[in-house]
Amino acid sequence: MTVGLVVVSHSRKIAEGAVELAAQMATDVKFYAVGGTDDGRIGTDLEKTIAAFEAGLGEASGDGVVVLTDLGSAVMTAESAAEFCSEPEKVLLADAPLVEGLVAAAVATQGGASAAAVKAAAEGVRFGQ
Amino acid sequence: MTVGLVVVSHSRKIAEGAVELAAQMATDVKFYAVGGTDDGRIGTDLEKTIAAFEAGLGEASGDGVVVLTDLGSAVMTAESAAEFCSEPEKVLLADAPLVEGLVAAAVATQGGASAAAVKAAAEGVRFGQ
Amino acid sequence: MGLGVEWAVQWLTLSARLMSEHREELIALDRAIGDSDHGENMDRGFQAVMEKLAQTPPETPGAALKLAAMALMSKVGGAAGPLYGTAYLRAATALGEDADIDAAALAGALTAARDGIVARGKAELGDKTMVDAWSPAVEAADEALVAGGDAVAVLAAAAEAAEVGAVTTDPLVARKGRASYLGERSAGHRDPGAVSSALLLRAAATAAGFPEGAAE
Amino acid sequence: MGLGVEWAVQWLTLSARLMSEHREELIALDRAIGDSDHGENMDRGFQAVMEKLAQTPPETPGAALKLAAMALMSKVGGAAGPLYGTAYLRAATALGEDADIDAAALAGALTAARDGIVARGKAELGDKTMVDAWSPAVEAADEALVAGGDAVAVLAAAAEAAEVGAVTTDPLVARKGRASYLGERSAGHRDPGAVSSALLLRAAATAAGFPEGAAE
Ligand SMILES: Nc1ncnc2c1ncn2[C@@H]1O[C@H](COP(=O)(O)OP(=O)(O)O)[C@@H](O)[C@H]1O
Ligand SMILES: Nc1ncnc2c1ncn2[C@@H]1O[C@H](COP(=O)(O)OP(=O)(O)O)[C@@H](O)[C@H]1O
Ligand SMILES: [Mg+2]
Ligand SMILES: [Mg+2]
Ligand SMILES: [Mg+2]
Ligand SMILES: [Mg+2]
Repeated sequence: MTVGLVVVSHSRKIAEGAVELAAQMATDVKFYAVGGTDDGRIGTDLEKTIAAFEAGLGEASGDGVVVLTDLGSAVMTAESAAEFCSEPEKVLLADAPLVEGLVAAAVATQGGASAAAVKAAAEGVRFGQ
Repeated sequence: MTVGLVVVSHSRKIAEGAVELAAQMATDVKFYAVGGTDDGRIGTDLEKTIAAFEAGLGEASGDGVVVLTDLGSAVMTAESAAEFCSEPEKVLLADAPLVEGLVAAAVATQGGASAAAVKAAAEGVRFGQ
Repeated sequence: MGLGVEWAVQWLTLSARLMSEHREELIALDRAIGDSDHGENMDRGFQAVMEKLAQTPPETPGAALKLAAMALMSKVGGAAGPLYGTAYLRAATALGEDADIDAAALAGALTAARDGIVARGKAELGDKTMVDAWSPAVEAADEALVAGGDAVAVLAAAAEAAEVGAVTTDPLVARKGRASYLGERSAGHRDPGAVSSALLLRAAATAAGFPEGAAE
Repeated sequence: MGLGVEWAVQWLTLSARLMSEHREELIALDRAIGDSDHGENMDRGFQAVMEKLAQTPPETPGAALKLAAMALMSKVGGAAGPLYGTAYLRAATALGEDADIDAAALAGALTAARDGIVARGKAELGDKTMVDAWSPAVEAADEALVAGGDAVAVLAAAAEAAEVGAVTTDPLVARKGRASYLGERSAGHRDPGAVSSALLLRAAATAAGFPEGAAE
């Protein structure tokens, strides 16, 4: 797979659960679940986020990582982490619902989509139809 | 609070994590996290879902429960469970992203909104703006 | 004379056997366009049906199907749980308390089952779901009934049509269920739920005395 | 003569003290329109700043602020982490390697900090966020500078304006951050981040020698 998928949540359980759900439909995809602060509170963790981005950039064979977040502060953490990354332009934040967007992104990644297409798949999730 | 909030997920971690995140912003709200099958696999559980609905209907002082789901099969499980409930018309399924919708629903519930308004709050979550 | 509770119990028993035998095949189908669990879901679901049958033997075909519905809804864990659960429940309601099911009642029960699946899942014909097995099965059952067929003929026609229907899902693009996430990539694979549906209807015909493999 | 690294270290030290002293107040503010953690977030963040300061004492004001930025980003855990982190990092970049910061450099650093918060959080004035403390602070600092004020005067003006700015958030409806989930219900509460921002700017003025409580 050329795209790595990173979940940045306030909750470790949400991050891990979303990954276990999405991985069922995308067995070859590399997932990185980041959630909770380093002292076990609910919140985000910049250092673990940077590490996940770097791992994703390293293992994914070139196209980049797509990032799913929960609330706004996770978005800000992910954006900050991207700026500290070796290849910030390869870190794409999806503006999409975390769980449902991750499943769509996972299926797209499994299908060999580019990072931009994976991001678009996550952002294409719709409700109320 | 007059509205109970039930999460029906394929993953116990997602359900519990979403509740821990939303509960931070809604300390008086009653949450019910249902996720995973009764033998620990990823999937939904009708009996636990019915039990959560009944608990929510019982403890919430009359207005009903609002339900957040992840994928389509969780929606079908929730709809089936509602049909087996004592007051199916008081079980409102939100067509909304699970995590982000639950937070919005929790804040609305904490603010004293009716079940219909809580459902609308969950469904009002928007991306791509 | 029509079909009684022995038929219903035998149907469920053969269903459980087929789900166990085809477990890996259904898993493989679901791996291609889903989450690899349909075989396990169905096998576990029908194991639960068998346990319940042993605990509280039903007295009518309707009671047998209701028992199966509850077990499947509770234990399958995937979309197939509420779908088959609703199907069997609606069929049970259609059969009522009758101890003896004739061809017309049977065709009505099949229609009720299919309608239940559609009500629950909102899929249409051609969406690459189990509806693509059930809808032709119901049509074939109705035709057999009109042609004067007995209960066995009705079930045989339904099973035959469901098998053909399952095959017709191959080129379709999924528009419901998990496979719809794959979009165009879902084409070229058979829908697992359509296959399990065909197996269940085949079990119904076999249980009624239609010779196994007679359709092939 | 301007402000040196001692001032920067003293600023951070006083900040840590104020965050600890106002921990419960900030938690209470965040409880009303957020998730009750702003006091804990800031207290933990500045504890980490103090640890890092002890481990690797900085040699310039810019280095001190950069160290604080990294600690806050890593340890706060909430929105305030990336926001203050970006603010302090941009301020550090604006100050560069200079050992001695005059009034103009200070006003420039405050502007850079505010711009960093806006770049990170995309809030505008009136959205009921920390921007409502920082923007008037930057304006007041610039005015003090134009009026010929020294570094202490610039910081005092900023602190004073931030405190007023925090109070102006009371009637506002939040349009950014968690409080925006509350819609109209967020009105009638003071924004916790605006309050912590005012405390941090007050600490900066006090560290520069402006008498504590002189504004009151
Ligand atoms: N909305 C629907 N309507 C009808 N059938 C559906 C629907 N969604 C899924 N299915 C059927 O369910 C099958 C998958 O069942 P299963 O694997 O047990 O559930 P899951 O997809 O939740 O893992 C599909 O192959 C399809 O036939
Ligand atoms: N987008 C934003 N732009 C500017 N400030 C923001 C933004 N979002 C949140 N804030 C500020 O952050 C404060 C909350 O910080 P904190 O409680 O630490 O984070 P969280 O909301 O993630 O728990 C708010 O009071 C507000 O001042
Ligand atoms: Mg499946
Ligand atoms: Mg499944
Ligand atoms: Mg907070
Ligand atoms: Mg927080």
